Amino acid sequence: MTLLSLDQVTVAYQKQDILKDFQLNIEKGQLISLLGPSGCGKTTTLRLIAGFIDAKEGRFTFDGQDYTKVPVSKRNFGFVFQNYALFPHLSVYDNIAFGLKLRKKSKTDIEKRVKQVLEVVNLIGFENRYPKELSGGQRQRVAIARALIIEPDLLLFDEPLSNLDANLRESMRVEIRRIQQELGITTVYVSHDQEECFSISDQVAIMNNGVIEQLHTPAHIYRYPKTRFVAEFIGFKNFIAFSDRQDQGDHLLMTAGSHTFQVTKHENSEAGMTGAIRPDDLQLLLETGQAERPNHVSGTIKICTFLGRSYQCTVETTLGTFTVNATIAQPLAIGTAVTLLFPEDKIVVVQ
Amino acid sequence: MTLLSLDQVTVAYQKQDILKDFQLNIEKGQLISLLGPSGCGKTTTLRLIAGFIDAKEGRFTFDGQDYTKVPVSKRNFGFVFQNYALFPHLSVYDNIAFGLKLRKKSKTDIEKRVKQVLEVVNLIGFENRYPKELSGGQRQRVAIARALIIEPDLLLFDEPLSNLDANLRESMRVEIRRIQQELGITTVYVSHDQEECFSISDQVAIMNNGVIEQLHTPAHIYRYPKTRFVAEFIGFKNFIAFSDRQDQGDHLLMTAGSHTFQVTKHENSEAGMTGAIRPDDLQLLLETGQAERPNHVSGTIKICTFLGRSYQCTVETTLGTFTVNATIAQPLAIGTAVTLLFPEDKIVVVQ
Amino acid sequence: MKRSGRYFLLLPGLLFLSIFMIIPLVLTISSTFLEDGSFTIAGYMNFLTDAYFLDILTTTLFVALTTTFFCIVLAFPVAYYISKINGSKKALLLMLAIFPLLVSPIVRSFSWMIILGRNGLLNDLLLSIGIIQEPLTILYTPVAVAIGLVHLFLPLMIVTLVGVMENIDSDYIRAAESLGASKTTAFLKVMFPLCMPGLLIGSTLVFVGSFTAYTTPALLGGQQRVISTFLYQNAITLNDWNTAAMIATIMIVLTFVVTGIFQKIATMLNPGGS
Amino acid sequence: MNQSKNLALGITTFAIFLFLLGPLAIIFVASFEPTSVLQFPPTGFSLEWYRNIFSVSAFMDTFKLSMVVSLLGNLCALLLGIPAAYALSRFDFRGKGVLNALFVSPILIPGTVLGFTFLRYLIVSYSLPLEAALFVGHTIIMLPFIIRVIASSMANFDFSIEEAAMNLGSSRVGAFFRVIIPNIKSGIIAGVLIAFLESFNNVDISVFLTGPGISTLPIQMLTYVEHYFDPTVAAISVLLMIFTALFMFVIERLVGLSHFTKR
Amino acid sequence: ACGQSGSNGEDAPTDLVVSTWGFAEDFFNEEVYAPFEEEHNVNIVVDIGNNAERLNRIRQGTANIDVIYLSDYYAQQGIDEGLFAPIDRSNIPNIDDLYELAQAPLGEEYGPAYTVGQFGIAYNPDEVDADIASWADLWDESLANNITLPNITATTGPMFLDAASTVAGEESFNEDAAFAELTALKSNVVKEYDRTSDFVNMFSQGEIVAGPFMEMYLNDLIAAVPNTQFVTPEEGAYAVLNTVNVVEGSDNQELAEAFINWHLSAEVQEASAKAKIDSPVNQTVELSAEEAEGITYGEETINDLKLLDMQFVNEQSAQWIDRWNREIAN
Ligand SMILES: Nc1ncnc2c1ncn2[C@@H]1O[C@H](COP(=O)(O)OP(=O)(O)OP(=O)(O)O)[C@@H](O)[C@H]1O
Ligand SMILES: Nc1ncnc2c1ncn2[C@@H]1O[C@H](COP(=O)(O)OP(=O)(O)OP(=O)(O)O)[C@@H](O)[C@H]1O
Ligand SMILES: NCCCCNCCCN
Ligand SMILES: [Mg+2]
Ligand SMILES: [Mg+2]
Repeated sequence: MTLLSLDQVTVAYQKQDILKDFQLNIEKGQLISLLGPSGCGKTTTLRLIAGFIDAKEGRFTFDGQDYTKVPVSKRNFGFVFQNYALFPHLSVYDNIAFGLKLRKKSKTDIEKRVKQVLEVVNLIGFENRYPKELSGGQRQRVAIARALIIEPDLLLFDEPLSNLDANLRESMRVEIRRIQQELGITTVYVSHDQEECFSISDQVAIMNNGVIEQLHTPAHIYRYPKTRFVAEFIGFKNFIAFSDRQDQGDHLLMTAGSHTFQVTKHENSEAGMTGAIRPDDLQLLLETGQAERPNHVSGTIKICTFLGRSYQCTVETTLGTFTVNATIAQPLAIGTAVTLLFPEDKIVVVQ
Repeated sequence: MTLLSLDQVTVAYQKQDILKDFQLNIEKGQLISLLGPSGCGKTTTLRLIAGFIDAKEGRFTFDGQDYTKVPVSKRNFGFVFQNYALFPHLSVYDNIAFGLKLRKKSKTDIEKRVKQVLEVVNLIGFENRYPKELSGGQRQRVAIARALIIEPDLLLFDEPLSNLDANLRESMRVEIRRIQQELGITTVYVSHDQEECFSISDQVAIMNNGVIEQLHTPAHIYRYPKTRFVAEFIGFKNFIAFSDRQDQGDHLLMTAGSHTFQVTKHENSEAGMTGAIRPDDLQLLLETGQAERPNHVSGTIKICTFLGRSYQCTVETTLGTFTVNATIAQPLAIGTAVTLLFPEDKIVVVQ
Repeated sequence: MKRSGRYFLLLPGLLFLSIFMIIPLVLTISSTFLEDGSFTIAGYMNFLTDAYFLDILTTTLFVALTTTFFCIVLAFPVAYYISKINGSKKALLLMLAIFPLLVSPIVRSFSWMIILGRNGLLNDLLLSIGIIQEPLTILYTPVAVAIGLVHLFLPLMIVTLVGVMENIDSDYIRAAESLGASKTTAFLKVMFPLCMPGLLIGSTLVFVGSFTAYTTPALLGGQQRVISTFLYQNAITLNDWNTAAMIATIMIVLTFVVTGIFQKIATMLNPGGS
Repeated sequence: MNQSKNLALGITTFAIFLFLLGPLAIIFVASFEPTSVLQFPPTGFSLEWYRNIFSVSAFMDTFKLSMVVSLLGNLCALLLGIPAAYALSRFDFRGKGVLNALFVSPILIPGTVLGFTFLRYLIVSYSLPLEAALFVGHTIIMLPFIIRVIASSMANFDFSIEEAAMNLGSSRVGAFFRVIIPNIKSGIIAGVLIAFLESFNNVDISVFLTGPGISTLPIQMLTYVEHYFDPTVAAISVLLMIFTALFMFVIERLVGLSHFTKR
Repeated sequence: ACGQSGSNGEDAPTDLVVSTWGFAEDFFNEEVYAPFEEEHNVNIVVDIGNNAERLNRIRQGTANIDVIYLSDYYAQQGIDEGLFAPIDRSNIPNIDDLYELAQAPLGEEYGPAYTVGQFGIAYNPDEVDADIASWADLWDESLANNITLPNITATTGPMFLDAASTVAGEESFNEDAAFAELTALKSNVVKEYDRTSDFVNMFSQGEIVAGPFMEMYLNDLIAAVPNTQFVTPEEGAYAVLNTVNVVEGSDNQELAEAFINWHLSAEVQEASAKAKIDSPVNQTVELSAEEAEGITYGEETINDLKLLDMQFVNEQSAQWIDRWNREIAN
């Protein structure tokens, strides 16, 4: 069941359109992420949904009702701000109780529910602290608690983890997902961190320049980016510009220079003439002389840097420069001749 | 040849010691990273070397000379600040030329060298812009150029990339490494990003609480963390507390509960009783019933989240909970019985 | 919020200012351009070609600019020092810096008479330690006026400068030093230009204050007139409001010109600033 | 840090503070002079002139009026200034620069000119009673300080807490009172204080707006020194200093004085 | 003042607004205002300020002032501008007891002087080489950088200008000669003074040792410099007349006249003199030598005082101020 839909929405700051004919439908209970480069309009979308900004054109429907003109304070959406936006002059307790007090709940009711939600975010005992006396992660959780307690019909997260270090970030995202699923709250989650979005979402929308380029499950997007932009954004570092394309049943035969490539077909493969492959999927062969065979390209090492798990090597070929993550014991010397193997089920044809 | 050495240095803010009996030697021409959690004293070390703060005790020797009392302006060390600290009132040109002007170089000389260094950082054409008119990456490069142009005897970087997004970060660190090697400048690099430190450094120092816990090449540290802290910090998520240990030639035989583990020995394995293994190195076997064999532990799936490349699964066993990154096509249902294999060359015994 | 709401918030203040100040001021000023119902600038020409008036004007300007200059020079170290320290000492020093603002200018001038006079404390001191043989003549000279005015306005400048300096990242200074600048050079080449916004406000307050000061020049100055005396003479003693309004207009225009020049200088010294 | 440079800076600062506070100390000491001639060092110790303050009823009367005008004007300037400061620092809109300049202009116009214009229009043309004109005039000179100080306390303000409040069900006006005002409280206090001093010490505008039975303390002091040269005004200044020191002490206890610097 | 003039004097007292300088307020409250308020069921409201400020308030009509005290110089301006109501002398019988020069200094239609002061020279004999006896002595080289002058805008400014003309040897006032003479005096002048307190101030601090001075403030000088001498210059001292007038449009003309009459009464005049606040102009006041110390008293003294033609002074003042500014004050 579609809970929320943005229909042909246009948003502009001053004269410039930020979102243009924007389209988005969200199912009840789902967590959907908006992922995209800085400035693509993620926050704008969220703020539009929250009601902080008005659309120039288009309709915003929520639960079957037209919400376009409903004021912020009447929407009952929880918003977790990137910078938390905790009220500095109020204690943790009062921050969390803020929404309930406005709803004129009884004192005992408020106390009970604050206690419940404090348990959920694991902050029992912090009631009387002020925001500045909390660590980043604790603040974060207060912000989430404050949004949760009003039992929102929709939860909106704007890069809630961007200020945390890697470890805290990971544990927080597990927490958010847990709470969201436990309470079954439909959620829109904004981040520019790929891994974060992928690990937390039911659906991911990849945005570019005010437009959603692809909307699908994380695993699908990870494997089958639709466009070059999406591919590049999610870590496909290597691209091949094909000059010819032949459809051969369950696979495609692509040509680039004197090289041919066999590529497994999938639903996105319709129209594109660009091949994309991840550095992790590209294989580095130390044997040479295989360049004649399909999906093989010969080249020379330009530089190798240690990545931890593997070495990242830049390889120069006649089709351009490729980046490959190779699990090798020692870095290869600059100039070493190598062969790159492009596994057919790992090359993706994108638009 | 040791260029720089910190000998038994103690630094204190107010009454609290931040660095205590700190020891560090750096070879000429090397790039050494300081890596550690927030608040461990990385910046403090850098600021001490730069001369922004004084040591309470200990000696700082540089190039054979006692530098403990040499004022900042006489050290000729380049410092690249985390926040760039570009002079907002000066153009790119004047920012970069600042140090040379102080050295009373001739106008034509300055012009020539600014041009050279602008080429190095790839900013030709930006001379007349002001810092606020530059993107993050461009500012970064101006900051590097400004430090480079004085031909410093030592380059100090304080988390220079922390404000950039993943893509820019990666290209910048390649750039920094290239420049550093090209010019052969000894460099101390501070970051809390593991991958960054590993990919850029000749040596990595892992710091904890004002002390260097391990100092070695990136590959070595990656494989053989010395202490549990280091292991945890660089991504060993799984730990086993052994109850018994037997030395058997080139390997160790360790016991934990009813399980035995065969572990390849290496130089750090001396004293520890804790085993560590990365989620990537742990193997997830769907067969069960192998738990009797060494290095095998049976368990059940608690949760699986999609990571992109793989699924990260949490597995509950009698030895505790383990995290494993499994390359599987579909997430495993909660409760699925599985076996964990701990490859003997991947378990590390740490202190 | 709807756009119009923003103006609505400004409206009460705007109306108040317009009705009670702007309109009266515009009427006052415009009347000086009218003679028998037609436009004229003859009155202004008289002033601007009168060597005596120009002399008063330049003297006043000179005193005001000198005062501004010394306020800047003296406020900088104090503000720098205050912005560098922390806690209760900072609060105390700020308190002490603001304190003189609360003492009536008349009383402060009296004190300076006691200090600077022929038989004043300063002369006594200098004579007794033998630096001078004859008492210095300071009181009733422009020097005394400048001292009094600096004393009057220094707190404003200090407070304003502490405000900007607190927000200047000390990494700029460190960066300069790491590039080879001595503390003084770092201060002159980096700190000073970055203080421009505060300096601008401070200088404007001090300049306007000393340009229009009345009590202090009257009490500490000698025979030389300043422009506010002149304005007062015309308005109050001679009851010549038209002339007074002309002098006022010239003062306002000059104030705007000088603060505009301050702005220009600030932009020149800190072109990257906002 | 370089110790000797720091020391030099400390000494310079000390010397400048001596310059600032020395004259006040002289006034303090001289106010206890027993004879009717203010001099330093004093010839003895007497509280004669402090007694005189309370025996001349005009000092007390004008002190009261000064307090009333400065406080009421302050209140009015706050009511006008807070919304304006909020709009000027919260939003970007056309004409903001001009409006900014307009609200600061009372600082830039010579006091004598303002006073004379007020006399001519507020009293003569608008026929406002003297008290009302005095109050309006003081409100106008306080307004720029109120707006400046409060706007700058909002300059680095994170307005997302306002959105957060609305998101949690607060109206815009409600959000302003519930979360904006409490968080700029110290800015408001600083603004109020500075504006108060500006008004309480004002002479050049008040002198035009006083009349029968209506005068302010600084005007009364000026009138007094036209005819007397005894230490009474010094004594008044000392009392005001003590009064202010106590006041500042309280402010420091309440919000901390560093807020004064946020101009 | 208020609208309902004192018809039924029993209940609400009438407001009588008196504009005055603001010295000795306590004396006036107790000895002058209170008895009058009592007797006439009046509430006196005072307007305080210097001559110029208060005259301006009347000009602007911003205060409903009934009675105004002004020095003759400013009073003449008020008269010229029609700001004062003609008085009914029959309502002020005490005028007849005044010295002649105080009775109608600015014409029969307008108010009398309620006090007279002598404008002469004060000096510190300890610091002055030769005794000062004449205006001309102020030009003595030994006084270089040691005297002060009243500003031309002060009440006594024009008097000193007249004195300068006399020093220049002119029989009747000669403006050019006076200014030339003043220019020659500049090297002796430390600074001119706007208010008497400035003089007292400079004198007590030792910044000046002599200068033209109003005798009525002599006690203040003596408090600072006990040896202070006041002299009536050989060429003659000037009369400083402080007048009292009824303001045009006053609703309380009769009350105002009654008030003026009260201030001229021997009772008030004597009390003022004894308190050393104002020199008496009422001839019936008798003072002992001690009581007369520091005030201007005695028929002989008063009748010798020179008087300026205030109408002439007013006509010339703008020009004098301009010349003074340009030639003397720089
Ligand atoms: N108040 C504003 N006025 C004008 N343009 C704006 C304003 N706010 C945002 N923009 C522009 O709108 C575009 C979208 O902004 P938005 O904040 O939605 O980006 P985002 O996707 O959230 O980026 P980030 O990841 O950097 O937060 C950007 O190009 C931005 O410059
Ligand atoms: N000025 C100071 N006064 C008191 N303690 C300080 C000060 N500066 C830093 N510290 C403390 O010193 C310790 C080390 O700080 P340092 O800045 O060196 O950490 P870091 O390793 O650079 O951390 P991060 O990664 O967060 O930048 C921290 O615990 C910090 O709280
Ligand atoms: N000591 C009292 C002197 C009285 C002064 N009279 C006022 C005259 C103002 N010009
Ligand atoms: Mg955003
Ligand atoms: Mg740091």
